[in-house]
Amino acid sequence: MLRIRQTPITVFALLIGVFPLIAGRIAVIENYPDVMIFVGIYCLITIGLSLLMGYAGQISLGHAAFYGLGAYVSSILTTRYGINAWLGMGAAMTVTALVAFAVGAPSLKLKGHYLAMATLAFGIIVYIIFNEETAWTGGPDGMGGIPGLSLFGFEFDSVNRYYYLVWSIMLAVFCFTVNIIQSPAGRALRALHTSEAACGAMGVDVARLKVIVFVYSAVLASLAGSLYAHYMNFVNPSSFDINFAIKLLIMIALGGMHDIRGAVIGTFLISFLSLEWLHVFEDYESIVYGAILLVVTVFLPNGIAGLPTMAGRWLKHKSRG
Amino acid sequence: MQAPVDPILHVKQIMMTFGGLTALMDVGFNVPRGIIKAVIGPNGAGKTTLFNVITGYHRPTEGSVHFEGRQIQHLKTHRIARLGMSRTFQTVELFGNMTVLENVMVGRHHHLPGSLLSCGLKLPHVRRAEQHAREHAMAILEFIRLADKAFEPAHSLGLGEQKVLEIGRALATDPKMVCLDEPAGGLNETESGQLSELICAVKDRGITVLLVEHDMKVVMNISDEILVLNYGQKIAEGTPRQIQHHPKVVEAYLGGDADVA
Amino acid sequence: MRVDKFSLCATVVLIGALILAGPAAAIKIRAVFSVTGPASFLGDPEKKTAEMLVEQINAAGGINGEKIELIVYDTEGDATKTNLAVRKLITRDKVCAIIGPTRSGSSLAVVPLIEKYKIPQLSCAANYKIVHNEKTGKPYKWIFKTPQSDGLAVEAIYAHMQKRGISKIALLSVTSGFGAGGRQELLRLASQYGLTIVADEKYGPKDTDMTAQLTKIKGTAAQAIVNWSIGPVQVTVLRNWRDLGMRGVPFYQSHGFGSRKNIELAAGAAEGVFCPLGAMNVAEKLPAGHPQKQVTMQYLKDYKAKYNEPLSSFGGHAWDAIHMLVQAIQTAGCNKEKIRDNLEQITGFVGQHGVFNMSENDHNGLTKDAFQMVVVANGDWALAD
Amino acid sequence: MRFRWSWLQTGIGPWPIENALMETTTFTSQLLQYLITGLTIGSIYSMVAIGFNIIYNVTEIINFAQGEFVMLGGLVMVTLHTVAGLNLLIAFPLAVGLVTLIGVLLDRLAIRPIRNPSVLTLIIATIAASILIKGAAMLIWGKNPHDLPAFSGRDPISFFGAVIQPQYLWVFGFLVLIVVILTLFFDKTIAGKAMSACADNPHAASLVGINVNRMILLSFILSAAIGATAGIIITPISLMEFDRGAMLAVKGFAAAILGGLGSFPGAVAGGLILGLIESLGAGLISSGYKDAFALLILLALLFFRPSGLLGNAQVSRIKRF
Repeated sequence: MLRIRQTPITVFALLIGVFPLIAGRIAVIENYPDVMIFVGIYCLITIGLSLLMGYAGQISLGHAAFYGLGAYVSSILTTRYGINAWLGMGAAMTVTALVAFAVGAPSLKLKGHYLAMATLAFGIIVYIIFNEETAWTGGPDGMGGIPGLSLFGFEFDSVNRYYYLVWSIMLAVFCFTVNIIQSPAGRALRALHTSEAACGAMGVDVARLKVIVFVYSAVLASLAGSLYAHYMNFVNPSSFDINFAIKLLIMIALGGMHDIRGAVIGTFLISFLSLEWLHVFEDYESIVYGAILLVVTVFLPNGIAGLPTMAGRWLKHKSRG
Repeated sequence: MQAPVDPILHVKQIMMTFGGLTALMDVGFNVPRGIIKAVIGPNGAGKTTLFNVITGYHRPTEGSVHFEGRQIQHLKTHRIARLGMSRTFQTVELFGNMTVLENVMVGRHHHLPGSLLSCGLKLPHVRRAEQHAREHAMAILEFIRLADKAFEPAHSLGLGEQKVLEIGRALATDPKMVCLDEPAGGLNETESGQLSELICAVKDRGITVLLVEHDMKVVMNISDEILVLNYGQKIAEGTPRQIQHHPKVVEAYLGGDADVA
Repeated sequence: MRVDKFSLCATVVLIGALILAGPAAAIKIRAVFSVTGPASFLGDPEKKTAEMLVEQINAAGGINGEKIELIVYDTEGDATKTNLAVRKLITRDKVCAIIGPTRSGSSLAVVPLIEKYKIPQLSCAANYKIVHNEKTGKPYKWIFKTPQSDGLAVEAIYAHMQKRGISKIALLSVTSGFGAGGRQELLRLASQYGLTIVADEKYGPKDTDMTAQLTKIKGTAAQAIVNWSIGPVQVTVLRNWRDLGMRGVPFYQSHGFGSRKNIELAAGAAEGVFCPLGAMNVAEKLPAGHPQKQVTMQYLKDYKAKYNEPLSSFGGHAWDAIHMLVQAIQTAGCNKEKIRDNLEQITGFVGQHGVFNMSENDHNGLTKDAFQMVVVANGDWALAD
Repeated sequence: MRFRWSWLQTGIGPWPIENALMETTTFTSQLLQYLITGLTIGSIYSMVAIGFNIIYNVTEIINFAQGEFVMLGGLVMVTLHTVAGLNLLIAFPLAVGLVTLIGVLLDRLAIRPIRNPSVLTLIIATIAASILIKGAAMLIWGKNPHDLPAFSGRDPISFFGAVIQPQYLWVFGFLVLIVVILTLFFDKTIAGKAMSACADNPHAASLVGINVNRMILLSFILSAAIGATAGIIITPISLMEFDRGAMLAVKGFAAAILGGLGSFPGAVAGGLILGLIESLGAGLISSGYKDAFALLILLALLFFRPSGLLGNAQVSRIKRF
């Protein structure tokens, strides 16, 4: 039974709130709030993906593309047409939702690895378009000059300001998604994962539910993409390639597929490993990264979120002798 | 309870082929409102296929299915479920990692507001509906006598309880008719006795029951009508007494080496 | 109260040691190179070169007695990681100047950051947009770059073609930042040299075969082919060109071809291929009087001695960047504004890739003379006429 | 000394320029060339796809390290043949053998130790392994590409106006050889039949006394061997470097899905079709979008035939995901 309690979320939110104040005083982690901005942005994607993959049981390797769509649509609208950045983000989410619907409706009839390939193919095609449509996207060089975000004259122009922006959005989305999981829709989703047939017999419109969740997760990825673009003030296609799609998959699997909190933990871990911690290994980085992943998968097949359950079982086993 | 004249389910000349294989041929029958009707037959006779056609998992090659006077053979499963026909599965298809209560609450799904926005914002009407659904589900658990296990995960139940829970879950959709696919399969004597009682209790609630069953004791005890299939064809239909002495049925069961009644 | 003699001595020694050991706040320089990841074959020689040079400079007493503290951050060629690294070294490390990044994409990604935090930067990436603000038409204030812009290489190639009477050409480019940057310049400058582009083909950075693209070109009236790519594909494409019997159509590689390893890998297919290269690639072939003869030979010798591997032209970009920066710091110390001003005033700097003449309107400082037209002959470079 | 045009000296002389075009390239010869190139690249994709299928059939895993087998095959061969100077005939089997050993290690260290795995956990394990192998390969062979001499020289063969590299023939030859050997293996040997049984129904196979674990090991061995072979024969054409594996894995996966997961004729057909689409797409339409064409066609096919060209819908339904 999944019950996500309110207290840990509140504590987590408080920690997130005070973190920049603490980190700013410790030289070694002074730049962590900067890393955390990307963690927050990635969390937005993995929360949606976790709902789609861990709960609805539908794999997607195409979310890097939705992330990219969010980034490019709002970048193009703001730089070329001078549209307000927030409107650009809204437009990007709308465009992404439409694309996700068009792709999701036929794709989600596919099963397992076929669905993985279909979404992967979609992801690669979008990546190629980002590269080839130079007139719009700037091609492989990317496009710069993307304006930052501001609200009623308040500029989100420093690391800390953007940090609070991203994490407020992230926490709101997290709570929203937790509510969904604990609602009738979420229950149907979890049911869907176990038995589509039984779900249908219970009057759940399986196909529609899958598409809705696919679109929802795509829209979150799009939002993340826009936030990324307006923070970096620059986008290029390689931030949205297959490697990123696979990295998202790893984040979710490592944290624990069937638990949305796992997605957040996994995102933290993988982001910090790849963006910050593993650099000390220099050329050995990729070996260490692979080894860590392998060890976690072998010893924690249910991810880090499965750790308490495993520990509990182990303790029970111990006490029984 | 008075059975109205019009049948709740009318199956008309169903033909179902898979590739070159004919699973059902010209099967047609009626299920009058408020009775228990059993479908029996040797293994491979096409019983489960018939169920799958009726409940929308297969689209028949030919023929039609009418539920409450409405053609349903082209509808999707969930649409048929929402019209008031629910089912259980031969191999138990519970949501194992969810609690017993949650399993039943899934059955309430289409009575609940489901838009992501209202769910995500936890709007008051969602909460109220959820509370109501919970009460309703508990009432069903009382009815199927599983209320004390409401918060245990479904996979921890014994097979007998799982079969019962599947029926409970089907009831949660407020069906007019339930289709039970081998509810007594794999159960012991006591369990199948309890199950028979439960099925009769379901009928007493005014819900029509269509069941596929191998356990002849259960079938003969509780059914009002029986339909016999062999090799995808209807060979007999009638009351339990009529069927027991029907020459074709005796031949089908004794002639093949299938399980004998 | 008597002071313990021993503690007193110990304290004095300790303080003394601290003063001596803690070098008077070394000059902090950070480099961001893509040492691992898909562009590692570019970033790797850059890192090695930078480390070698800093070692040399420090061994010779540093800059005005101050040691240089160089740390190389790995960007993996990724825009996000570059952004993080640059922000870190600005806000946390509080550096005097930045060298790198390696790739155009990463370099363009941090333009807004550099301009915002006002740190002098010497990029080692080629794209001209790195030092060219399209809005103002002038260079970005704080950004300089050492590699020759693609446009210069294109002009060197086109000038050579013009001399040979070629008028119809086919383009090949890889679908990466490097290829796209070159392609853009090739398309832009063609008409100025009276050239018509009859084919414009592309391939992926990890493709295994470009026969299809070349076959298409074969069917056109192209009199020469220009290929713009880096990595293994630029070798594969040459082999396909040779195998298709297209030797009659002269082949021009970009300056990305500048490593002898590529000639070796082409297994004979590189014979007769033209390529615009910086002087460092042909150091031994330069006439004795060539201005760059001495610096290039010295670098070649040092690098071989230290790493025992063939020199790559990309390492030369790091060489130019470090030396120009050192020159700028000599009179500026760690004053960023002054370092920037000094960099802008560099003239006549003899580097690996040419003689740099920076100015307010040119933050690259090279002309197309920085390129020698080179041809592959008998498995080695030779100066083409 | 200044160099003058090498071909003037060697007498190949292209000048005047018109001479270069003397050899008329007709559209038919062009088309033929596209076909030949497409089939060659396609053969490599086929081999990778076959490797995917062998492991998939027994384990239901998509082995993302499949591309690394190819990369390792090429690079190990480089060491044995060009560095250690071993004869081709000795170096080839030795290289295949060594990579096979990696396949065994992959099974023993990454797949077998995972208890009650979900298929996705296993996939993540193979991704982790592929990152690890790639990192190790970078340390061993460096970041630069490596070359192998072509098996029978580099003198192209002229064929109705098109050109065939001798190495192309080796590629075709090995594809045929692999198909023949696999057919014999699955039809005639006990081990092969046992493996087919596992593929049809692993549960039933274990009931009749087939050691499923041994079959999984065997599948990794076979698949590594085929991957290594593909790597060895492609290296003389396209060189090999440490990070080439991922791209080949994606193409091979696409080929396997196109043909229908688990189907060997499907893998061969899928690979060849994919190669042809890429080559014809590049030649006739647009080379920048050639990968996108292939994937678009794959997507379109999946929407109409959700189990690929020759895939079996019934079988794919039994498979877990």
